[in-house]
Amino acid sequence: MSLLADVFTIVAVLAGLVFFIAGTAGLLRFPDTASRLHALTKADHLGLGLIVLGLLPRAGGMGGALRLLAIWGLVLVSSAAVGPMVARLTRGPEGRE
Amino acid sequence: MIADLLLAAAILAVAVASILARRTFTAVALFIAYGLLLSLAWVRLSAIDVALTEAAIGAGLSGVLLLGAVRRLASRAEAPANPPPGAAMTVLIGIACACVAAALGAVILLLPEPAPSLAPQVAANLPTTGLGNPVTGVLMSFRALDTLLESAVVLLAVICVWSLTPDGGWGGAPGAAQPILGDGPLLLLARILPPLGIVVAVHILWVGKDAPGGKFQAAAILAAMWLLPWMAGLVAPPRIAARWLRLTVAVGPVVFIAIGLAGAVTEGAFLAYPPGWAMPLILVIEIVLTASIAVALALLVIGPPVPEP
Amino acid sequence: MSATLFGLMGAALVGIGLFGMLVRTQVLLRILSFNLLGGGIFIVFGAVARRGAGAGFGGDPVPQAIILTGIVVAFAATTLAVALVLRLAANQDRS
Amino acid sequence: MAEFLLVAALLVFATVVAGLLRVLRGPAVADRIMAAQLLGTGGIAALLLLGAATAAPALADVALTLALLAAFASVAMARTAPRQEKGGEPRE
Amino acid sequence: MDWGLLPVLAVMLPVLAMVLALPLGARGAERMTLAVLPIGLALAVGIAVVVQRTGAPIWHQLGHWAPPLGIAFRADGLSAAMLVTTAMVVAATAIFARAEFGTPPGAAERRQAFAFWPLLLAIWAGINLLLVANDLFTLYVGLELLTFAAMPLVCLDGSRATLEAALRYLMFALLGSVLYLLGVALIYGATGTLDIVLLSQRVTGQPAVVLAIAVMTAGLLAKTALLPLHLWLPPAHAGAPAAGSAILSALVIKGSFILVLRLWFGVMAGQPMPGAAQILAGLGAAAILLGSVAALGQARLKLLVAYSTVAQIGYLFLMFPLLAAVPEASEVAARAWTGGVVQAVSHAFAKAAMFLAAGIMAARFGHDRIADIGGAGRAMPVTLLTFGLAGLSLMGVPPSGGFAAKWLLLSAAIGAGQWWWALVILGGGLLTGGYVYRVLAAGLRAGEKSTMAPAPLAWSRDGVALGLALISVVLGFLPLAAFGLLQVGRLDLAP
Repeated sequence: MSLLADVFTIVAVLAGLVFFIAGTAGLLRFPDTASRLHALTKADHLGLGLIVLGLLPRAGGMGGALRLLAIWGLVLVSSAAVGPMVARLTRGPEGRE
Repeated sequence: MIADLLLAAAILAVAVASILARRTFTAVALFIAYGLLLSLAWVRLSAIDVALTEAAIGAGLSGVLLLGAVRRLASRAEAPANPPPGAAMTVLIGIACACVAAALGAVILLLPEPAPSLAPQVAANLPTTGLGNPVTGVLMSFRALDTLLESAVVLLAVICVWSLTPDGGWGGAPGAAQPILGDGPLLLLARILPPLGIVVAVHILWVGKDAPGGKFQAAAILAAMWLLPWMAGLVAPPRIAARWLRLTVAVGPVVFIAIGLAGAVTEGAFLAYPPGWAMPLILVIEIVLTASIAVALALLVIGPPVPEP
Repeated sequence: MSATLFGLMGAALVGIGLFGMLVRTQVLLRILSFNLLGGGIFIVFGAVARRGAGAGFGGDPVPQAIILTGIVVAFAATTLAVALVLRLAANQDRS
Repeated sequence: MAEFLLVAALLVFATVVAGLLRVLRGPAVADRIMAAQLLGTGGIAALLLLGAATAAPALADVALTLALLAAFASVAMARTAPRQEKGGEPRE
Repeated sequence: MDWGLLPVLAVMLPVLAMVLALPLGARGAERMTLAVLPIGLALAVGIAVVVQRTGAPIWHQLGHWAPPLGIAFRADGLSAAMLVTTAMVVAATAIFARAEFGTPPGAAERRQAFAFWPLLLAIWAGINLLLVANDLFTLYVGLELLTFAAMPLVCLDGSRATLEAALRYLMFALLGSVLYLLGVALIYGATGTLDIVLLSQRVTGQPAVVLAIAVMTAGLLAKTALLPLHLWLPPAHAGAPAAGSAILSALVIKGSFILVLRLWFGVMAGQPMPGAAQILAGLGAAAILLGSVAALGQARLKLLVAYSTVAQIGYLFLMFPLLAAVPEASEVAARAWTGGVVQAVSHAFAKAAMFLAAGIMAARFGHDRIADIGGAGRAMPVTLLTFGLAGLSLMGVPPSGGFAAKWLLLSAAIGAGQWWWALVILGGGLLTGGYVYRVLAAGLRAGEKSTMAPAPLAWSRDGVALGLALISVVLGFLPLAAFGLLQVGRLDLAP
């Protein structure tokens, strides 16, 4: 059981890592701001989500797990709110690109 | 170790970029990143309580305060400031600052080994306070006077900020009118985040007696949760003449002083808690102080009233 | 070890903040430099606290508590400075 | 297991620092905001991993606070970002 | 009988009053301040009496926690003398300020009135804290209390010039504060305590402590406005309302000065630094001469008084090399110490009186151009007399407090074999005479009455200012034995 949990953690955290690396790479390499925004949100949503998922079995009870999920939720909500605001900055006559 | 090196390098890079930035917005954006990284550094220094404070105040409230200033100053031409120092002077100042940093670094390397520490004394005396978190023990018992005076300083800062009210604004609601963006994302966040934040703040306050956390961190979070709907134009702050607002800011220090004086009467020393009463009294002080400091911090960020043009 | 590393970083931050305070002319950037400088000093103090780890604590709690108090006071000072700058700007607008 | 989590924390943090280059370089204001956001998220992830590795649940509280305040700060940033006229922001 | 609570109450009384001033509002705060003043004065006098009688400092451990874990209050002779001075000057300015910042019954709260009373109380609290706290970080909080309260006093009228002065002052003061804090961190790192008495035993010249004292002194000098860090002072002190200027010049800068004394002769009691002390006194001498010359050249009365402060601060630093040069227990050291402290006290009274007198004149003339104050001698003789008496004390003309101070410093300088400081003291006295005479001569000239406002704001204002000036003179009549109080608890005397 514990082995299974460990394997689960390792797989999920590794997957999360991949998304983080991909997101950062996108942020650095993509040519324009709009596509960088897309890359970033992937890292935000999935990278952290997978890591949270992987850590859930090790959270030590309901409280810890809830806290982890709350963190993920917070990041999702804030990124959902900030994303459009940032996107608006990149559009129209006032932004670059 | 690698992580620490990376972290230190990143912090220094952000700091340098921040003071060299040409635009104030960039500088402040970098400053917020600085605050985030600094709170990671505090974790690495095993100062979790400080990390919480840095995250809440250093990155959060300070950043928002400076951003607000950038926004309000952006509409006008920068005041004709003193001319910047010439190139030679800049180099000279740079060398002087480098010398200061170098001397400081040398002295840090020369600090005595083993390091003098009060940790054993704190550990020995912590049980009498009934607290599990040593930092809270220091803040609320061993060095309670500093905490008390600091709450008075925060209140004084509110008075000072209000004293800068321009003519015609006295008594009105504090802060400049916020631009109504009228768009979904911000409003959504301003509605969802505060209830969550309040739960988190109560949690941080409550765990503070045994684990990292406590009133300052909780108060900073609460202040942020008030500022967010204010920025979104959802709530208007109360007028500064409002009696309840002023009472809320004052009640924390007043209760603290009253309990301190009670200790002077019953125990013969200011801020001494009667045996067995330390923990409940500390809890009472923490709760009222959280309310007072939260309101005060928010008022400090909001600023003085601005009369309508 | 990390205490020393961060202590040295704090020393460097003090130099950087000092430089910014003396060289930048925009007041807002000076205030920001003041905060960088303050952060450096707190980190130096934090390194001192870390060196004093013992009795089951990861750091000496006394300086940690002092840093906490100091951060709040420094924040209050920052708000004062910002309020003053904004007030000055408002005055210049009117005249 | 703890070692694995520590290494993972380090890696996440390393990517975040790489992302930091974007904050430093800009050029557009939006890039800086996004990078700052990534810094927040990455910092949170690193903290969670570190907390799990060292069995320090208090780190999750730091992460929680960071998540709340980072959201707050990035909203303020997005709102304050200068909307300059044509020509955009000078590269720095 | 345990007198330990006296210093605690002396600090907490103004703190509590300041906190309550916020919900009470301007009118309530004004009445409460006036009610609290006699209590605070009584506490200060009580502390002085106890210290004098017992010949030992008053101790109190807060919360029964002994240093280094806890914080102790320690009121020695220096604290007692300055506590009484502070309480008297604060009381005088409070009475003086009623005409300007009072809120009549039924009137709406005004911004200036709302701010003034808590700021006054905060300065009182901050100074008292700086005088009795024995912990370097608690002293830092006291410093910040002073800085925060002093800044809005400078720009209470809200004009652009005063706002700029306030900003400049704030930048200096904040830099000073963080430098001080840096020193606190280093000292804790080297010694594991922040208690001054413990430090005086533990400090053995560790490099961290030496660097700490250097940066702390630099920071505190910026706050004390010792030349060349004085640039912020004249515009700030000249732009504040008269009551504010009086408090700022008489008391606030003394707060950081006392802290320098605590560092040099408390923390570093066992480690005299004669070389550095010569530099400090050299800066002081430069301040005396350059500040006085600058005062001579001022066209505006309040700026003249402000530059006079720059000069008088210089005298305070002449005691450093004298104390470093002779054995601590010697007669010369006692004279130097007493001279320095009496200078701080007598300057506080004289300068408060001067600023109040200048304020009265400025209020009646509607300006403070020295060239145009002709007729003041006839229209307000008491005010001019106040200015003159305070001037006598600043010059060091016998018999006055200023004379006692300068005489003690002079004889100590000669006793320590450093006669050059004696020349500076004499030269400074002559220059001071010059600028005081300028004002008196201008005021005694005939002038047009029509330019003056018909009546003063309140007669009590003249009375208060004159009272302060008289005290600064009467200090010179005190028998030398009375100054024995100042020797009580000198840490550099401890075995």
